[in-house]
Order: sequence, then structure tokens, then C-alpha cells
Amino acid sequence: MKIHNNKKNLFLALAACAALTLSACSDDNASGSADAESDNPNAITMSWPRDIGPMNPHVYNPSQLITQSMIYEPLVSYEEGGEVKPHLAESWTVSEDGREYTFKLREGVQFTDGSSLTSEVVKKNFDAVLANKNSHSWLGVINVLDKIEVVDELTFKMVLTQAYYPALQDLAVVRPVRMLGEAGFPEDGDTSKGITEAVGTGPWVLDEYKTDEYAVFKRNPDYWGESPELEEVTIKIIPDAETRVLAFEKGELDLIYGEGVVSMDSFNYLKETGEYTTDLSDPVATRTMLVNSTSEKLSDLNVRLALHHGFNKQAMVEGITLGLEEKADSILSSNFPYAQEDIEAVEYDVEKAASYLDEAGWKLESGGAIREKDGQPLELELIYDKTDPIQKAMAETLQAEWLAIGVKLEIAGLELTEQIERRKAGNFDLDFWYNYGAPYDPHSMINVVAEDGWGVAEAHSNLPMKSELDEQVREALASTDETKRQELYGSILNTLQEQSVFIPISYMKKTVAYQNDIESFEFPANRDEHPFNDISVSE
Amino acid sequence: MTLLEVKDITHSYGASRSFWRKQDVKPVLSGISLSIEEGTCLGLLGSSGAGKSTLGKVILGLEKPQKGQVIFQGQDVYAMDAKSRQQMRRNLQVVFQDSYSSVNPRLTAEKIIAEPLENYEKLSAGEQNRAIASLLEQVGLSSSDMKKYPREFSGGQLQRINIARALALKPKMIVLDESVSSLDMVTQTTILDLLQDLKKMHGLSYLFITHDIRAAYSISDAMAIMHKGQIAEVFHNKDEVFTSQQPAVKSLVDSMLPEHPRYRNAAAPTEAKKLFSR
Amino acid sequence: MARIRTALKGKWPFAICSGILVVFFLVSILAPWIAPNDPIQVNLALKLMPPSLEYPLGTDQLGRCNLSRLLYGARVSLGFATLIFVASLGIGLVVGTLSGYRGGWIDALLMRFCDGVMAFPNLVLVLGIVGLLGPGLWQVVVALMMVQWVYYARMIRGMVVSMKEQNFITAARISGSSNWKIIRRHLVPNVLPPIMVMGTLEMGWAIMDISALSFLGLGIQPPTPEWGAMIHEGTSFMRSNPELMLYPGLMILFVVISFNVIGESLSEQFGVKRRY
Amino acid sequence: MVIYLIKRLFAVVPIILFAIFLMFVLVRLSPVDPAQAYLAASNIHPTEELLAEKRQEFGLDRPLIVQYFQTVADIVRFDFGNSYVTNTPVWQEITTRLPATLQLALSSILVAIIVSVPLGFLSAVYKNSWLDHFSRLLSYLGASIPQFWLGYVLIFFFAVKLDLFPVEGRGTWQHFVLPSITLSLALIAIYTRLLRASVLEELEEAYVLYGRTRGLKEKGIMVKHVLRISISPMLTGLGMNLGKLLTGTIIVEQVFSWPGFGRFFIEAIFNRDIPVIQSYVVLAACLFIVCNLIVDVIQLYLDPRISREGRAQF
Amino acid sequence: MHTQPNVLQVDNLNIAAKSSRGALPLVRNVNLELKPGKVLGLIGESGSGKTVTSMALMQLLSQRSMHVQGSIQLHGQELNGLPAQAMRNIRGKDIGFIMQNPMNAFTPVYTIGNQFVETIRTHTGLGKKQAVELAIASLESMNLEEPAKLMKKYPFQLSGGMLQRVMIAISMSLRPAVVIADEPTTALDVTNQLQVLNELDRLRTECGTAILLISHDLGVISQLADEVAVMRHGEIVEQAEVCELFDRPQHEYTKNLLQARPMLSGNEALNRLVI
Repeated sequence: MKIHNNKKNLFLALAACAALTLSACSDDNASGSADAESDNPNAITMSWPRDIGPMNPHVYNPSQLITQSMIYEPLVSYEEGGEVKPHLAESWTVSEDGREYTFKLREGVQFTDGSSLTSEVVKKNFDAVLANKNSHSWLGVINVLDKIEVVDELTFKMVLTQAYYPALQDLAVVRPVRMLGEAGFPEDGDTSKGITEAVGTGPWVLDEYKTDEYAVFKRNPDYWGESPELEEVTIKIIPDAETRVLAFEKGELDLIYGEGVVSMDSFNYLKETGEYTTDLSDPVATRTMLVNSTSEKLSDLNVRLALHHGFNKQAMVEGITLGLEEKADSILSSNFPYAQEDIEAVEYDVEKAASYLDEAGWKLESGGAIREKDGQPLELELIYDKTDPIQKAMAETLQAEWLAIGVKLEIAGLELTEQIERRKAGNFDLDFWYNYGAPYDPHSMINVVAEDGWGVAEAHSNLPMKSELDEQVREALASTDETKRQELYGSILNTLQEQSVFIPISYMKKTVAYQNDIESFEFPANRDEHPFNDISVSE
Repeated sequence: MTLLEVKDITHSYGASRSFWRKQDVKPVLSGISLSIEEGTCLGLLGSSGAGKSTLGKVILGLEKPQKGQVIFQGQDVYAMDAKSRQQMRRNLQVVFQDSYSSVNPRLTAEKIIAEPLENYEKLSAGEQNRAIASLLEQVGLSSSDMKKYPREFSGGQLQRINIARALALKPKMIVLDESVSSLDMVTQTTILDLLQDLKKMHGLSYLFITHDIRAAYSISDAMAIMHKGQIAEVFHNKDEVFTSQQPAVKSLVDSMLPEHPRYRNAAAPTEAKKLFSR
Repeated sequence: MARIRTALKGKWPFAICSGILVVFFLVSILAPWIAPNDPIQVNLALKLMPPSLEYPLGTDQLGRCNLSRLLYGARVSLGFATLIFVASLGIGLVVGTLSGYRGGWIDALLMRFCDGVMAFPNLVLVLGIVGLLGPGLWQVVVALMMVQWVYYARMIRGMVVSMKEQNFITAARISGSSNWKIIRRHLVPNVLPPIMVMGTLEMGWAIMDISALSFLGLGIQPPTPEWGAMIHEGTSFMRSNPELMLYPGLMILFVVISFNVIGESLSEQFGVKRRY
Repeated sequence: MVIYLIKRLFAVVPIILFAIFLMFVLVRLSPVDPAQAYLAASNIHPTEELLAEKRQEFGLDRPLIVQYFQTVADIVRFDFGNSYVTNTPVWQEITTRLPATLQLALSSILVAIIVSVPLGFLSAVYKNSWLDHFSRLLSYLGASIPQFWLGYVLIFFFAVKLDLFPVEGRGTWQHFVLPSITLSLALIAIYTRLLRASVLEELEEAYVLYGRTRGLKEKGIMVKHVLRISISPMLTGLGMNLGKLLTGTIIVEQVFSWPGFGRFFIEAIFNRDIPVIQSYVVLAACLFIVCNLIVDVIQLYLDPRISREGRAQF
Repeated sequence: MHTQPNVLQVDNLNIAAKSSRGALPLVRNVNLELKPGKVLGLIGESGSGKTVTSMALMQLLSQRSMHVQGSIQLHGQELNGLPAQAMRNIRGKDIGFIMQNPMNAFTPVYTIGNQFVETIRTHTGLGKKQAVELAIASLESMNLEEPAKLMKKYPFQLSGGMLQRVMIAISMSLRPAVVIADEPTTALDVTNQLQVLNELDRLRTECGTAILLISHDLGVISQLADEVAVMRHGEIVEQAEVCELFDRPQHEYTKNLLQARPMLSGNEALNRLVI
């Protein structure tokens, strides 16, 4: 029994442990916090739902587009209305067959470590991307990219395997074709496993970063272009939407910006208080319902049309999104290139819907609520992302609306990955789907309509004119003739509309709310770009 | 005739299979031999920790000894098949010290006494009822107590119910394991009287396990004294207990409290001190 | 019953809480008949309405009847908590009794398994199971069950082992009762009441756990009304319509408090010690 | 005592092995294909070749028993694999985020102990006084208020309306206040109740009466004798409730944007980030075991009976 | 020194439990006298009010739940209603107490020495070292071997008989005027009972302490008591010198009690032989 001798020491030891742990905590805390009440008046704080990630320009999760776009820059930039403008590349020429692009780089562009932007560096970046082609196959230009040839220090040639008109648009995206400085590359040049340093040419430099807490960006003093007004941007990581609003209300945040970063209700609340400025962007993408034509019941155009006519889109969009989204009649909103004026809207018409169903042979037994055909009830399943409150609310609304025309809708909230898996496997009746927005659309959207592997082409495969449609898509993407392209797009979009394999629901918009001392806020044209270059703060 | 014979029982607990330390295997019983004649009562005496209760369990067939035999009615208790053991149980019953823990608190007196009857005698409801009533009367309770729950009885009354249950199958022998020790004096005496009467009436044999010499003396025909897992001495004439020079017996006798102030016990027996000090 | 009656004497909190629970259980059974509206009927024209005759507690952000959703929510919370309790108690009873009564290697094996499961902080294991099986109410229920039964088994085994040593079990054996009869007649009836008391306390936790998991998005699937999920949806309306958050919060509060008060009084009555 | 501790330490080994085994079985039972989950989480378009390649990389094509021993060997070397989402070693993710979680947990336990020890003790000593009624009310409320609900309400009133504390984040001591309160209320409820019950039980013990018959000071009997013994079941509860605490931290981290591991874990669940899920659970089990070991040691100090009787069953 | 021959004088003690239905009498009109160096036996079956009486003498009944009326005088000082502080000084110092179940009476987590010294230092101004010395001396006088080692042991490491003697040693160390022994032998093994009674006997002869010996066991009473009070249903039905009571019981209940004890068949010769 040594209890007597040991116990005092034991207790002391325990107490010491506790003290150490605690003091370790407080040390940690001393190293500064990032609050909106920063000493610098020319600084703002914004929130973002997830950690900004490792700032690697060539990979996806968990890196965040918004911060990648602050540091790294593209060769060309995407501007309002789909116009492609010079950025790091000053000018370019395209060969006759559309397979060779020769770029001239801007002179005097420097990376933040002082090195210059040269064709060699550009090639290095492209090579790193091409080394992991599999990961980037979603981006059209990568699939057709053959090689990069250095011509001289500031001139290089991009060679494609086939003509592909949206190559420039694709080069404007935030990742993976933005330029990392020489110093950022690991020895073997393969950036997929990580970079050594976040060296870019962008207007912002990462100054301070704490995983899951915040990241502070400072203005790049040597920026080649027009310097931003702001000196400092702090991005705080706040995963919960409600907490974000509360922090904004309290003044800990200057800006809430993004898609789905606040609930619609909270956004409206902020708007109605009048103490803050709120705004909505132009449509960035379309919320669409993907209808699986290979599903037995939905292979009938009449059923698809009945569903399309069978719900009050206007009321649903307004009710659920409180007017923050706009009812969509076409899959492509008018602010995108090649959007068609003459797409005929499918209007809300319950009687029409009912008659389509009657015509398809789905009859309502007297006393029954669900239509039947050959003793089978008209039951459909809608899958949706369970974490998305809007999808959920819409699913629930549709459930109620379609019941009125005798269609029973089962709704299944899934995790995103499961939703995508089932979409790819064609294992669904109805599914929420979004197009990609600027600068990816409209070419990316029609690409997945024709190209297998994304679940969309597969879902459309039961259309009678499917092969024709695919041919049109291929033609449009390779075409170098502007009017021809316009024509083809018109035909494709009209077919999709008439066949009701996409049911457009609403145009999604970005939201922003900011404290009144922020001036001159503008939404970037590129959906994934950051908005900080134009912001200024009043004294 | 010999009803029960215990031959050379050796048993121990704590044969620990612990990986960490080899525990000393403490023998609880070593080389115990005893016999009980039909219709007699053997008082088994000893201080606490002497191994009395373990021996009781061994005899009842509840704890297989590591060595030795228990022969009841000519049959080895631990060598018989399940069926014969079941039959053996009929004739060998038990009453424990703590009357409260010996009955299921959720059953009525009737159900408690009915349990052995259900298991052995397939009686009709009426017959069973009558049997229970008569048993209750035999032990000095009334048939109106049938529907009562254990908590409605006093300790003495409950012990009577335990006796009634033990009697239900008309056994040959009952092991009384400190059956009266926790009752107050007056009740103790009445229960002892009841046991005497029943013994005469049914020709029962008892193994009366106790630490109280007086109680053992008053009911037993013969006495055996246990000490540290062994039989110190067996007395067929129980009066000889008081004159024995066997140290364990002597110390037990020496530490008796007087039954009258006239016989005050003058000094603590030194023998006892040696024997029992830890 | 008699004990419950004496327990009631002079204990008004106990009486009130039993009343609340009885009401909630009735509500959850009768929800389809007493709810004024269909709880999942979306009517965007009627969103966020103040209380009216048709919608006694107003409507939520999708124009669904708040009262009806709360009533149906009782179904989910109480129903699944009861299910978890009954199922895990059932498994625990079988395993615990077998283990405690038989002893030997079966006991060792089963109890080592229980030890292993208990080596995990229980809710964390639930999260792990849900994480691997995928979020969803049934996964949550199965996970909670898988984690809970171990505790019941452990406790029941302990009680069986100590009870096995009690004289009345020995007496029953000596009276010639078979093992099955001893288990059925003596062990189970004595083991069950204290475990049920523990269960009342656990029910409260189960309801909290289900709603917490729903809050994290791991539990209930819409449009099924569940209190935790309703609170989560209601947080967006904290300022304009605080009742959307308040009502389901109060429901949880009432039910859990009731379970706790009742469990506490019963365990005092039965002398059951709380595990934690 | 040393032997007892060594024994306890060694007993931990098979339990941890079993814990790893259980997780291993669960992963194999899971309907999700890790290769599929990996590609989905990394935003890579899954093709059959890629899937096969990944399966081979994860060793999923090897016999189960080999996979199990590989898992054990990896975990022993603190190699929990790479997160599917962040592509960094899980161990690194743990070390950057766990300290924040532990701080939060520790500060909540501290708050809980500081409040519940006097409250539980006094309410038992002054049974049926107003303090007792208050503490019982508090413990009923504390055990019944959902933490996520409480969290938002606290932020709304104390951070936004009254402007006393920051809404979210970590940094200064003020950042600790609201999350700790949210997290500790349930613990306070449990511990207060546990302590009150055990003090009431101990007050019935003969040694209290014997102390009084010896003329000891009432305060001395209560604090030196009763409290010291009564605190033991509360400590057991402290160890046992770690699970509640950890789930609590997940919720609180979510609501208060606390940069801890729980938040990361929930994201991992949604992304099917199997290595993260697996290591969180195994790690939590280890933490749980270690905490209970610490509790045991403290109890051993408080109550020398334990080393003789072995650990009391709860 | 004392003009009054009685160390402890109890007059007309009435105890009632407060309940919602009014006072429930537990003890009625009890009169007791304890003389220095004498042992007063209090006998009765369980529930007869013996323990409540002893608690009343120690003033340890909760005033919230119990009514205590009557006079309890220690050396002429009225104890009933004495302020808590003053009463606490008397407890342990002037009135010692020996409990029924020694195994539970000690705080399990402190050593014997710790609790012994704690008691001594509560009532005396002794330093720690002196207190330890006094405790060891006291244990030694109880015939306990190796008292210094004993001091370092925890209660659970000792047998009931040992603990009971430790308890007597603690009472004795402060030389109290009165010791109340509540069923001091009930929980002990037969072989230890006599020894404990003998230690009590020494306590009264050597220190002149008056002892109130509460027991239900006639053997204990006949071994130690000088005078006996028989209690039943909260009342003292008979009180007499011990031999007188055993030989000529007056009350019906006493007679029953005496008849009930198991006798060695009334065998005088055997009884003499035993001693």
C-alpha cells in the first residue's frame, strides 16, 4: 500500500497537466483574432461556409474558388455577356481550322515572389494539369488539348486535337488552368499532391491563415493591373448560415456574399430592416428538374408534359425563394450567349396536364386520388440533396402540387454523393439538376446533353431524336461559324424544351448583403470569381 | 439408519485464473466427514468463516466439491443423473438465515409454497390449495395469509413460510442454515419449538447450522464443531461439548455469554484470542 | 400498481408529468384523427400565417399547419424513442440474462463484446455508424439501438449475477424448478422494473439524441415532421417568427422533462441508482 | 496501486483492438464503396479504370484479414490514411483541429464542475430548501433543452442584442463564454443531480452519525468526509458522459463556428470521407478510455477501497 | 467533585416524530439514571425505542422531524435544547458513543489514525504529534497489537472485532463521563463478543465511566449490566438490579423475554461448568 506516499504527488501531477493544457490554450489565443473591428479602416471582413483549403490552383476540394481566384489569374477573362477579354494574355490568334491558338503574354507581369510570367511557366502549368487529365476531364478544353508549345519568352501556342469553339471560355475558369509561379511547383512538377508555396499574379496575397477559422488577404503591392481600393480582406469561416447572419447583424462581418450563404428568409429580413444594403445578381444558373426518359412511366412525352404543366412555377419559386430567384421558362437565361428569345414557355395549366395524362392512359378511378394504368399507380420518385433546404421545400411543394393531378410523388432526400451516383446510374425518375453558369455555359450544358458519363445524356437517351441531337451538339461545339452555331443552339434548346426532359424551374442568383459603409459593390461576371477588386469603403 | 453421509470433502474457492497474480488457493473445506442418522438433528457449529455454509451448499448439491462424496439415501449426490437428482431434491430441502431474501418479493405466500408442488406433484387447483392451507397451518399461520406478499409478513412469519415451502414435498431432511439466527429471542424460541414439533411429527432429519451453541444445544441430538474448514470434533453426546479440551471447541465454549448474571464470564479466553485473532 | 399509487402520494410534479406524457402518447397515437390539417400539405399561399381557427398555431414557412406538425412530431419522437427502448431492452434482456445465468465462456464472450462496444463514447459510435451506413432516420434508430442494448445487457447481467446468489433463487432450484422457470418466474420479473425505470430516463435522452442528429442533418427525412428538424428549419425565422423555433423546442422540453421527472421519482421509489 | 494501474493499462489494449475491429467491420458493412466515395469527394469523374486503380491503392482487393492487420498496423503508427476530401493525412487534420475541440470540452467540464459541485452538494445538504428546488429545476431544464436551440438563443440575446460576447469564432476568452455555457448546461444538470443523489445517499451512512457522535464539526463531516466520497460517482459520470460531451461539441462547433474536429467530422459524414469518420471514432474511443483511466486514478486517490475491490461496476 | 451522584439523569423523556398527521409518539415518559462506573442495560426488541432514546441523549435527532421533551442532565447540565455548538463540544468528549456496526461506522476513505486524531484534536488543544501519541497509547490499552501500524490502516482492512475495539479506544481516549453503547456486539462474531464486553468493563472500572448498554441480547446484559431497564413500545416497563430482574421478573413481557432465551436445559451444573 503506497497510497499514502504517492497520492499527493499524483494529484499535483494531474493539476500540473490541467494547468499546462489550459495555458497552452491561452497562448494560442494571444496570437491575435480577426475581427471586423480591425485597425485598418480600409479593410473588410466576409464570411465563407468552409475552410479555404490549401490554395492550390490545380485541384478542387477542399480549395475554394473564391480564394483561388484572388491569388491566381487566367490567360483570358470572362466578362459581361460572355465576352472574352485579354488578361494575362494580351492578345491571341486562332488558326483557320480552329486547332491552334497562339497567345502573346502581357509584359511585365510578376508573381508575388518577384519572378516574371513567361511562356515556360505557362507551359509548366498546363503540363501539370495535363498530367492529371482524368481529374479534369469535365472541362472541355482539357479533353481536346494536345500540347503547349513555347514560341518565345512571351509567346506560346496551344494545340488542340480538334476544333473546339469554347476553348477560350474554358481558359477563363478559376481552376484548373490558372497560373502558379515557378516557386510553387514541387520538384517533380506534379501539383496534384500539393504545392510548395501559393505564388500567383493576382491582386491579393494570403497574409495570415488559420485552418477553419479565418484567412487574411492583403493587397498585392506589385500588381500589374489596377490595384483594388481595399487593403485587406478577411475571410472568416462560419459554417452555419444562421450564425453568419447573427454575426453580420452584430457587425462582426461587413459582407455576406455568395450563393445559398444565407437562408432566403434571413436575406429578406436583412433587406427589410433597411439598415443594410442587399442586392441580387443576374441569373447565374438555372435550377432545373432532370426528367429520366428511360424510366418506364416517363418515357411517354405526355406524362412529361403533364408534369411540366402541372405545377404553379411562379407561386412555388416566389413562395420558396421569397422572390430571390426568378421563375425560369427556358433552361438558359437571357444573359447567356446564344440564349433564345423564341423558346415557348410551358405554362401552368392543370387541365392541360390532366388531359395529357388521360391521353397517356393514366386514368383516375372514381374515388381514387392517384391515377392508374393497367392496375399500376402513377408513382414517381424525386431525389434531392437533403442538405439543400430549397430543393427540399420544392420537393415537398411538388409532392403536393402533382397530387392534385393524380400523380403520387415520393421524395427521397439523399446525400449529394448518393444523389450524383444515382443520377449517373439512371436510378431515379426525377432529379434536381443545375447548369454550370458563366463562363461554362452554354457549351458545358449542351456537352453533357450529348456526352455520356454525367447521367444527363443517359437520362435523355430515350428521346426519339437523340442521335440527331447529339450530332447537333458536336457540330455546335466544333463550329467556327458564329451564325451556324446560333442556329444549332436554337434547335437544341427548342428540342429540349419541347421534349420536357429538362423542366426549368428558376434562375438562381447570387445574394449579397453588406454594411452601409461599403460602396461600389459589383457582382463579378464570372460565377466563381471573387468580388473584392471593385469594393471600396467609405470613411 | 444413516440418511446422509459426507465423506472426505475438500473444497476451495479463489482458484483464480488471474494472469497477474497466482492467488493462494484457500481451502474452505478440507477432509470433512460426517453422517446424519434418520430422524435426528445434527448441530453444525462454528464461528463465522469456519466453512459451515459452504458445507451446507455442498450437501444440498449446489456446489460440487473438488474432492469427496456426499451420499444421500445411499446414492452419491454428485454422481447421479439429472433425473435422480431431481428426485433427490424432493427429500432434501433447505431453510436459509435471511427469511426476506429467501422468497421472491413479487410472489404471494401461496405462490411461494406452491412452487415445489407445481414442480413435483401434479395437483388440481383445489388440491393444491388445500395442501398449501394445511402447510400454512402446520407452521402456525392461517390460510388467510395465502394472498399476502412477503413485505406484509414479519421476519418470523416469513421464516415459517420458508419452512412450509421446505415441508411441502414431505422431505426426509432439511438443512437449516442459520435459520433462526437473525430473529429476535422470543421468535427464535418459538421457531425452534416448531422445528422440534415438525421433526417429531414427520420423522425429519435436520442439519442445523449455527454459530449459537445454546440454540444448537437445544435442538440437536448430536453436535459437530467446525473450525477453519475442518471438523474439530463430533459429539454424539452433546453435553460433552462443554467439557471438551479440543482448543477450537473450548474457545467457542469459553466465549459464550452467560444466560444469567450469576454466571458471568470472568475473562476473555486467551485460547480464543490466539485462535481467532487475524 | 400499488407502489405507483403510493409513489404518487404528495408528489404533484410526478402527477403532472405523467399527465403530460399520457397526453403526448395519446396525441401521438391519435394524431391522424385530432390533427386539424395534413402535416405535410404545403400551401405557399398560406405561409407564415398567424393563428386562426383553421390553423390554431399558425403555419410555417411552407404554409403547413404548425399544430398538426407538432402533433405528428410527437409520433416520431415518442414512437422512435419507444421503439429504441423496447428493442434494445429486448436484446439486452436476452443477452444479459443468458450471460448472467449461464456464466462461463458464453458470459465471457458476450461481456467482452459489450466491453468493446462500451469502449466507445456511445453517441460517437452512433455518429460513426450513421456516417458509414449513411444518414437517415432508420440508420439513426438502428445505431442507437445497437449502442443502447449493450448497457441494458450489462446492467441486467449484473443484476442477474447478484440475484443468482440470492437465497430465493437457490430455494427455487431446491424446489425443483427448471432453469427456464427460474428465469421466467424469478429473474425477469425482478430485473425488469428497475431497468424500466432506467429506461424512462433513457427515453428522454433518446428523444434529445434523435433531435440532435436531425439537427445535424443526419436523422429524419422530410417532409416527416420531427421536432429537432423543425427547430432547425425554424432558426431562419428566429426574428420574424420565433414561434417556429419555440414550439418544437417547448415540445422537446416538456417531454424530456416529464421523462426525467418520472424516471427520477420512480428510481427513488425503487431505489435504482442511475448509471450516469 | 501501481499494479492496479498497469493492469488497467494493459486491459486497454484488447479494447482498442476490438474498437478498431468494430470500425473495420462497419466500414466493410457500409454500402459505400470507398473508391467511389474517394472520387466523389475529390470531385473526380469516376471511370471504371479509376475505380479499380483506387481500390487497389486502398488495398480493398486483398483478403479481409490482411486488410484488418494492415489497418491495425497503420493506426498503431498513427497513420489514419488521407482524407478523401482534403487529401492530407487525417492525422494532420486531427492535430490541427483537435486542440480546439479539447479546449472547448475542457472549459465546459471546468464550468460544469465549478457550478455543479457546490450546487449539487449544497442542495443535498439543504434538501428541500429553495436552493435545492432551484438546482433541481436547473438540472431538469439543463437535461431537456436541446443544445442547438440554446446556442442560437444565447447568441441572439447575449451576442447580438446585448452585445456582450462575440457571435462566433475563437480567440479571446470571451469567445469561450457562450459555447461553454451551451455545452456545460447539460453536464451541469447531470453532475448536479448525480452529486446530489450520492451526497444524500452518503448522508444516510453510519459514518456520518459516528462523526457527529464524536463531536466533529458539521462542516468538517460534510466536506472532509461526505463530499470526498460522494464525488466519486460524479467522476464516473464525468467519464461516462464524454460521449455526450463530444456530440455536444459537434453541435456547438457548428453553431458557434468553432474550428474543431467535430465540425470536420460532420462534413466527413456527408462527404463519406471514410478515413476521417473511422479515425474520429477510434480516436474518440481512445480518448474515452484515457479519460476513464484518469477518472480511475483520481478515484483511486479519493477512495483507497477501489484498489482492493477492483473498479466498481456502474 | 460532583454533588450529584448521577452522571446522567433523564427525566420524563418524551419523543415524538412529526408527521403530516401530527406527532407520532415513539418514546414515552422515560426516566433513566446513570451512576459513575455503573452499567445500565437497556433491553427490548427492535423497534421498541432504544436507539431513538440514545439519539435523543446525544441530541442528534433532527429538530425538523422530531419532538424531544423532558430533561436530560449531564452532571446537572441540561442537554435538551442546548445550543448546537455547546452540544458538539460535549459529544465525544463527555459522552462517548459506540455504534452497532463497526464495519460501517468509520469513514472508509480515511485511515484509522486520521479519524482518531481528528476526534482528539476536535476536543483538545493537542498538536498533531501529541494526538498521535495519545491515540497510540489508547489503542495499546485496548490490547490491540502494533497500534502504530494499525493507525495507518484503512477501516476495510480490519475485522469487525478490531474496529469495535478501536471505537472503544476512541471513546476512551477522551475519558468521557458517559458512554452509550448501542448494540455493541450484535454485528460481531461470537468469539469477539465477550472480548468487546470485557473491554467495556475495563473502561468503566478504570475510568469510572458510566455506560448505557443498549442490547436485545440477554446474554450481553447479563454479562455486563448492573441494572436493567426493559423497554417495550417506547416505554420502560420494568427497571431493576440485574440479578433481581433475572430472578424475579415483574412484568409479563420481561417474563416472556426471559423464558425465550435458549437455556442449556436449565442445567445449573452445566452453566457453572462453562464458566
